[in-house]
Amino acid sequence: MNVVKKLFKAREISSFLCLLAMFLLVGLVNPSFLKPQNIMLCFNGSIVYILIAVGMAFVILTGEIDCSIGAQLGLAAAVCATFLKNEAPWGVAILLALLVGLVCGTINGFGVTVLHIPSIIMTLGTNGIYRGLIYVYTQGKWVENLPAGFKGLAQTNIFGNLCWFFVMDLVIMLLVFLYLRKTRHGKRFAAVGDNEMGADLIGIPVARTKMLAFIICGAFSALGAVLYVSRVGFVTAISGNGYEMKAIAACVIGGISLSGGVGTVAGATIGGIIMASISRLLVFLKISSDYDNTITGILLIAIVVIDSLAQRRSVEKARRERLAARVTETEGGADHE
Amino acid sequence: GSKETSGGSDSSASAASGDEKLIVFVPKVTGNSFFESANDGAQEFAKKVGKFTINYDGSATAAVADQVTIINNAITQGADGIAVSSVDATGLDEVLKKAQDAGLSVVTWDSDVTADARQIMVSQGSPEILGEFLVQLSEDALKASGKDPAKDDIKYCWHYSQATVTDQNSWHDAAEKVIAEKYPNWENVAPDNYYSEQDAEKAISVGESVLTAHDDINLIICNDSTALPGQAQAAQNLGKTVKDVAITGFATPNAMKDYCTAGIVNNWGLWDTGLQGSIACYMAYYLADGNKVTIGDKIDIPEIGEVEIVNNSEITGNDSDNVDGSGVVFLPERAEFTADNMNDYDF
Amino acid sequence: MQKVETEALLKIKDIRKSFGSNEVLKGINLELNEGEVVALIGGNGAGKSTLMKIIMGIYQQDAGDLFIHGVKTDLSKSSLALANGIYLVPQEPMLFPNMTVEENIAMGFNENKIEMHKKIVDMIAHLGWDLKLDRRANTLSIAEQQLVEILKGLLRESRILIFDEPTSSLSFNEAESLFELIEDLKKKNIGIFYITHRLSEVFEIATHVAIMRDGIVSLSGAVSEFDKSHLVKALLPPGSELKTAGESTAVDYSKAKPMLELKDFSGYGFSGLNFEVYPGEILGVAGVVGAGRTEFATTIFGMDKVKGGKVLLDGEDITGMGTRKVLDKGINYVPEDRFLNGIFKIRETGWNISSAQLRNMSKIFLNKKAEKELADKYINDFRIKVTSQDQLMGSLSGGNQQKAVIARALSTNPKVVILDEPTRGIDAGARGDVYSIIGKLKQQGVAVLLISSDLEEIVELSDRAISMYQGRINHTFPKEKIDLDNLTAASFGVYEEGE
Amino acid sequence: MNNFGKTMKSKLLSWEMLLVVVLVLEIIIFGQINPRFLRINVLMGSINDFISICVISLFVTFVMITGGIDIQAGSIIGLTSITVGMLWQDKGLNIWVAAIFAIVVGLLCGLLSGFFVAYTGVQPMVVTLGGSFLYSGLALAVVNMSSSEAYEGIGGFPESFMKLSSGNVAGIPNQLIIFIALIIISYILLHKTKYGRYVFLCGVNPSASEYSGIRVKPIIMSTYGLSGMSASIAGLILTSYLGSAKSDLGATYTLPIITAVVLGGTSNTGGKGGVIGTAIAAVVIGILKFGLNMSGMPSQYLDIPVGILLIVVLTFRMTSSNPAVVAKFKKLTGKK
Ligand SMILES: Nc1ncnc2c1ncn2[C@@H]1O[C@H](COP(=O)(O)OP(=O)(O)OP(=O)(O)O)[C@@H](O)[C@H]1O
Ligand SMILES: Nc1ncnc2c1ncn2[C@@H]1O[C@H](COP(=O)(O)OP(=O)(O)OP(=O)(O)O)[C@@H](O)[C@H]1O
Ligand SMILES: [Mg+2]
Ligand SMILES: [Mg+2]
Repeated sequence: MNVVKKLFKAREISSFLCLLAMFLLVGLVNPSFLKPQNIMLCFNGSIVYILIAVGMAFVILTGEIDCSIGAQLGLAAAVCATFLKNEAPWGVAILLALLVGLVCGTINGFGVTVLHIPSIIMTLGTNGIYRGLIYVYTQGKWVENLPAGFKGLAQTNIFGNLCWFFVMDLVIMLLVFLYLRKTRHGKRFAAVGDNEMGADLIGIPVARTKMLAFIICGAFSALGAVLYVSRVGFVTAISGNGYEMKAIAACVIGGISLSGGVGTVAGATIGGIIMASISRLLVFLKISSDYDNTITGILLIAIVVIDSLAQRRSVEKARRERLAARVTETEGGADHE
Repeated sequence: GSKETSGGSDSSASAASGDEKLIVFVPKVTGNSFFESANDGAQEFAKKVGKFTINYDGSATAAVADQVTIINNAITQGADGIAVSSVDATGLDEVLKKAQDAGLSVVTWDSDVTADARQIMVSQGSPEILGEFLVQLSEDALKASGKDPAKDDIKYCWHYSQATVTDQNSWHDAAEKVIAEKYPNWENVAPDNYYSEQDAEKAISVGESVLTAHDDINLIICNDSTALPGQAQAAQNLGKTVKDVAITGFATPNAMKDYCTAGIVNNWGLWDTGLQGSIACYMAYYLADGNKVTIGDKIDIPEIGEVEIVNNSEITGNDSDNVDGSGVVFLPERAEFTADNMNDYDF
Repeated sequence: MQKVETEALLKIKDIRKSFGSNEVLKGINLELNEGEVVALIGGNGAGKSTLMKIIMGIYQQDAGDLFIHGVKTDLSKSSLALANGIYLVPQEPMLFPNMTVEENIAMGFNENKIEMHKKIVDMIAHLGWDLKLDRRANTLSIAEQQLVEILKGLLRESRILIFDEPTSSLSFNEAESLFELIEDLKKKNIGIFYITHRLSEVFEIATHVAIMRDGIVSLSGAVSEFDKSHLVKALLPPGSELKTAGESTAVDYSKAKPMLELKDFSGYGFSGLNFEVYPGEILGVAGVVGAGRTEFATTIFGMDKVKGGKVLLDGEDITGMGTRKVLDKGINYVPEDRFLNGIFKIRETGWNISSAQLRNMSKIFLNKKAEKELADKYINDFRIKVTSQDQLMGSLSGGNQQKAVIARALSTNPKVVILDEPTRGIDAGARGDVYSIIGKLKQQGVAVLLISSDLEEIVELSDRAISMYQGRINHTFPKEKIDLDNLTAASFGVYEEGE
Repeated sequence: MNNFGKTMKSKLLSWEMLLVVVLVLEIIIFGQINPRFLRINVLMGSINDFISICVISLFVTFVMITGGIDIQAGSIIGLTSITVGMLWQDKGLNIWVAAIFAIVVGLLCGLLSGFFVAYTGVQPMVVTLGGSFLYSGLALAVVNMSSSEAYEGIGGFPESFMKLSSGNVAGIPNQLIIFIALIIISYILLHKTKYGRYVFLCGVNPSASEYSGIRVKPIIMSTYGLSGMSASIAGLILTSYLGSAKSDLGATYTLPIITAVVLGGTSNTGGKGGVIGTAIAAVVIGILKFGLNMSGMPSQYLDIPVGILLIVVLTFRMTSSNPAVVAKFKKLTGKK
């Protein structure tokens, strides 16, 4: 009973219900949306978003933000694709992409933790820099005609039409989830975001934890980039443009608070699936893609506002109940008169 | 003079000495294979001809305001000519007029502005021509999938970048007219069109959804160079081939070769963008060099051949657009790519 | 390994620290031995917390060294301090707001969950505190947060424990059980620093005492060597006298009309309140933490919903008005939580003082001249120690911040002032100043409602007192009945008439 | 502690001076590289290209002083632009009436987001992110309501409207006059009025502001309204400048706006800052981009130097104002 109650209180559950409701609603209008094959396509379509949302979750949990992951993803994808095209072994290309992500993440982390630049500013700045570097690196050209085998990775399915990358994402997410919730080391991220001074007081290395969060975020964007390359098959100078905002939106929809310390990567994953599915929903609803942004905006604001109000109400209710409980029923209390 | 394209002072100095002209070559958006290959072609051509240098500079996000800034900079930087593919049908008019007043030659290519704001448009064809070309591509693709465009009931839809992009929408409109006249048996299942905003991943998502939501669709026309490979990838993901659905549109040969080989796409089209870029830059140089052109002139372009200046009304359909000192140059031809000829191209 | 008996557990040698141009510690030397409780006292801003934060590795000293058992030890990070068995229970709670009480305590321990849970439950039972482990920290009151912080410290098996004003918001019982535990710890040979402003506590639990003033330790030694007056003298700057409220003039109730009147006033956390306050009267409100005093005050002030009853100000019904309206009508409130509700930390002292009165001083444009005059007036009147009114509020010492908050409340020339714990956490000198401010208010005919958990304060200042117990008024005391015993008994709900 | 307040203040003053120095340096250096850069009409003309950012960042400063952030201003530009075009062309309104309508639309958009921020306690970043999606989507919806096709843009505005960006008074370009007027207005509003003081106080400590009898929520909400309104003014200027109303104008302005505000000395945690710094910083960034471009750097690379400038300047700022970092550096150098 208690467990069930707790489950329902968990933010990711309400995000999940939101996802479910969205799918069902669209299914009501257009039943072909609910075909298992299509649901799997929705999942396949979210493999990149899930990874970047999980990476972003690390940073947001520590109370910071990373507005540069779109460009990080683009840069890592460009590097990965270039090497693949030049027939480098896949492993090398993937490792180089990861290296790019790690370096980008380290630079962000350095700026935030050592130079004390507010993360939103630091990463807005590096977003411009990394994006510029993609142009420098690719000369603005498309990287295309990648080895068919590598592209084939994203088309390797298990369970019917489900891409194995999606399963890989889920496994990664689960591991990260356990790491963040169950291990002493992993709990640090939320602790730092919850109360930096308090974390410092009990010996949690705040700066190092934040640094690590940015590096992990970079690594996840790079991993996302590898999947992107495999899934899309070509990389342009604007690859990943705007993904940072989508990842932030995914995290928020998934119940991760931007002020840090609250939320789980399971939520981020659900948010990622929602964000990746919106453009698909519209096709099935026969609504013009013009309304893509409108719907995203309304959804984002609605979910967050409703959640925030509900949260506030329950806190306020609890407070009032507790206060009311203090007051004795009879006049005078235990005082003998 | 210097051959550097990056040293502003060098270029202006060379402009003053008059031995080498500086042409600022503006794409609609940077990082798009269409425009990049136009630049490649133009740069190579400029090296061969050797009378002008090309400074390639564009907006990364296809923003009008960026293009205005770039043109303003071209003026103040002391460039001699501008060749621009406009993001907006009218948004560049003012600044291009200003450029002409400042003595720069103004050429548009690929995507036009108001006729009196520029001197020459180097066009791949009027919207009508390209609309018809798209219909022709569609016919061929349908035939390859075993349909008879003239008799069978055909369900089709459009998938391109955005509702706000000028040229793609004008081609769409023109093609719709042709279809309405010629093929009453075709049915557009999504008159609002599908857009993927030049986001490659979104192109796949939208592509997959289109194929699933309309599982009896026969034809998808993708007149955008990001949407076409995305749509093809989507078909591949769903295991659909040429036989199941006809997918065609505009994209560079390189972007589509794989899908053609895999039997997902039969044919698609484009024009020689490198050639278009070269002609645009040459025309800008030619005008900047003090030459005047009038309708009916034939100009001999080294390495390329002769082109003719025709009336603006050829592309706008409005006789009122025929103004002095302004005209259109058509590209010789558009190419349709298939498995047979795609390896002859590398862009 | 042989232990060197002669070496102190912790030796602080010539520690110096400045913040910008503000030299806070000018060479501190101090020793702590096993089984000692060293009470650290000193005025607000003397640098007590700063010194402790240096030991804990939260701040780094500019110069000087720390020795543990005679070995020079690097404590420049809190992880190093923890590794050396040092733990600080901070002055202002630093909990993780989104974690439960249990998670908060367990965070930073290495034991497994089940063991930890047992330990926590045992400790709470031992102390007899009332604390639910599954509540989220952001729903705790300050007092409860402080309990959690203390628990965190007690559960740690440290060699050196530092308590920074642990009892400032604890109830009498809670404090007593803490003292018992400290006795236990003493026996276990743990060294303890104990910071407090309550001199009686020094004699109750400390073995040694050290007084900090002007950045140095001005006096130290075993507690037995001193008495209270000694310490008070050492605390004050040379040549100054401790001020008291002075002789208060009795209120003439026969002619007076009540200024503030509560009729069956109920809200969240309190119920059925009936009392009145007269102009020129100080009404003390006694009670233990959680009695609902803050709640009724903030509800009058328009911060929470009224459930029933009436509030009359000068005969006018102001029940349920919003804060702005209430302010306009002539009530002002000095909040209990200075940091959360009182100060604008990163702005000028002048801005702080004028913030409530701006509305009346200026229509659209700021009247900087009037603002400056207002701030200057209060800085002079209240002897707020600032370099200029442009000094940032956050860089003032606690007592001076408190005076500025009171100044803000008085700037609106209210008819009624509600002071909620006005002297919590401020030093003896500043306390005297606050008392004389309250005395002045009384003379000006302002009705003062004095909420305090420091019952001595109520005894010293009030003309009349009420006591609250579990959300209700359980007693009203005329001047002559106000004494410590009566108030204490009533606060705990065990007062008997005639006792 | 004696001089703490004063040094802080003089530091802020010198911060603005430093920005001016950077600006002068930029002009000198770019003037060396390309002498045409120094022509007055060239410099003045360049303002057109970044005027929107200047105008908006002035009022986003208000938002950031309350501790918020506004990343939706860019999409309000497009919405305003297409609204004015649609009202003028399809509804046949006088262009200036349409402009006022458009400003009201911008104000309402800002207020809507501001409402959510102030009254529901959702983080400003999330609300305005949602707003940026929503308003850019609405802009497309407006296009769909209009008879013209989205891609065509709406052009052919009356001469008087076009003068907004191309005319001049006594040789001073109109848009510069608008900018200066807005600087003066925002300066007075923020630093000389009671409202401005409230904006600061709400940013420092909203709860303490409540206890001071300040209505925090309307104040916070209003700052978003102001920034929405400034975005629509920028949208009008941009529409006039381009001679064409489009729904996607301004989509890329988020980074430069926030950059200008922060570079100008406003802290992103609220309570501190000023519009003069913002104004200078916006010009510094605009001139930097313009100058680099004139020196031959292609536009797509421009974000690299701007990003680097941002980081370098902030590093300098953070290290000089953070005693802990200074101490760390001293320690490092001292040990050597
Ligand atoms: N982080 C800081 N930055 C600047 N000044 C500081 C900082 N921390 C403390 N100070 C200043 O150092 C001085 C000593 O502060 P500290 O908190 O140590 O005093 P305290 O003795 O603990 O006073 P209290 O009894 O009020 O707690 C004060 O003047 C305070 O303003
Ligand atoms: N759940 C809560 N959320 C926010 N603030 C709270 C909550 N519970 C208590 N507080 C606030 O914490 C402060 C201290 O509360 P406490 O439990 O000491 O009760 P109190 O009514 O202040 O008791 P007293 O009789 O001592 O005034 C008060 O300002 C109270 O309003
Ligand atoms: Mg202290
Ligand atoms: Mg209280």
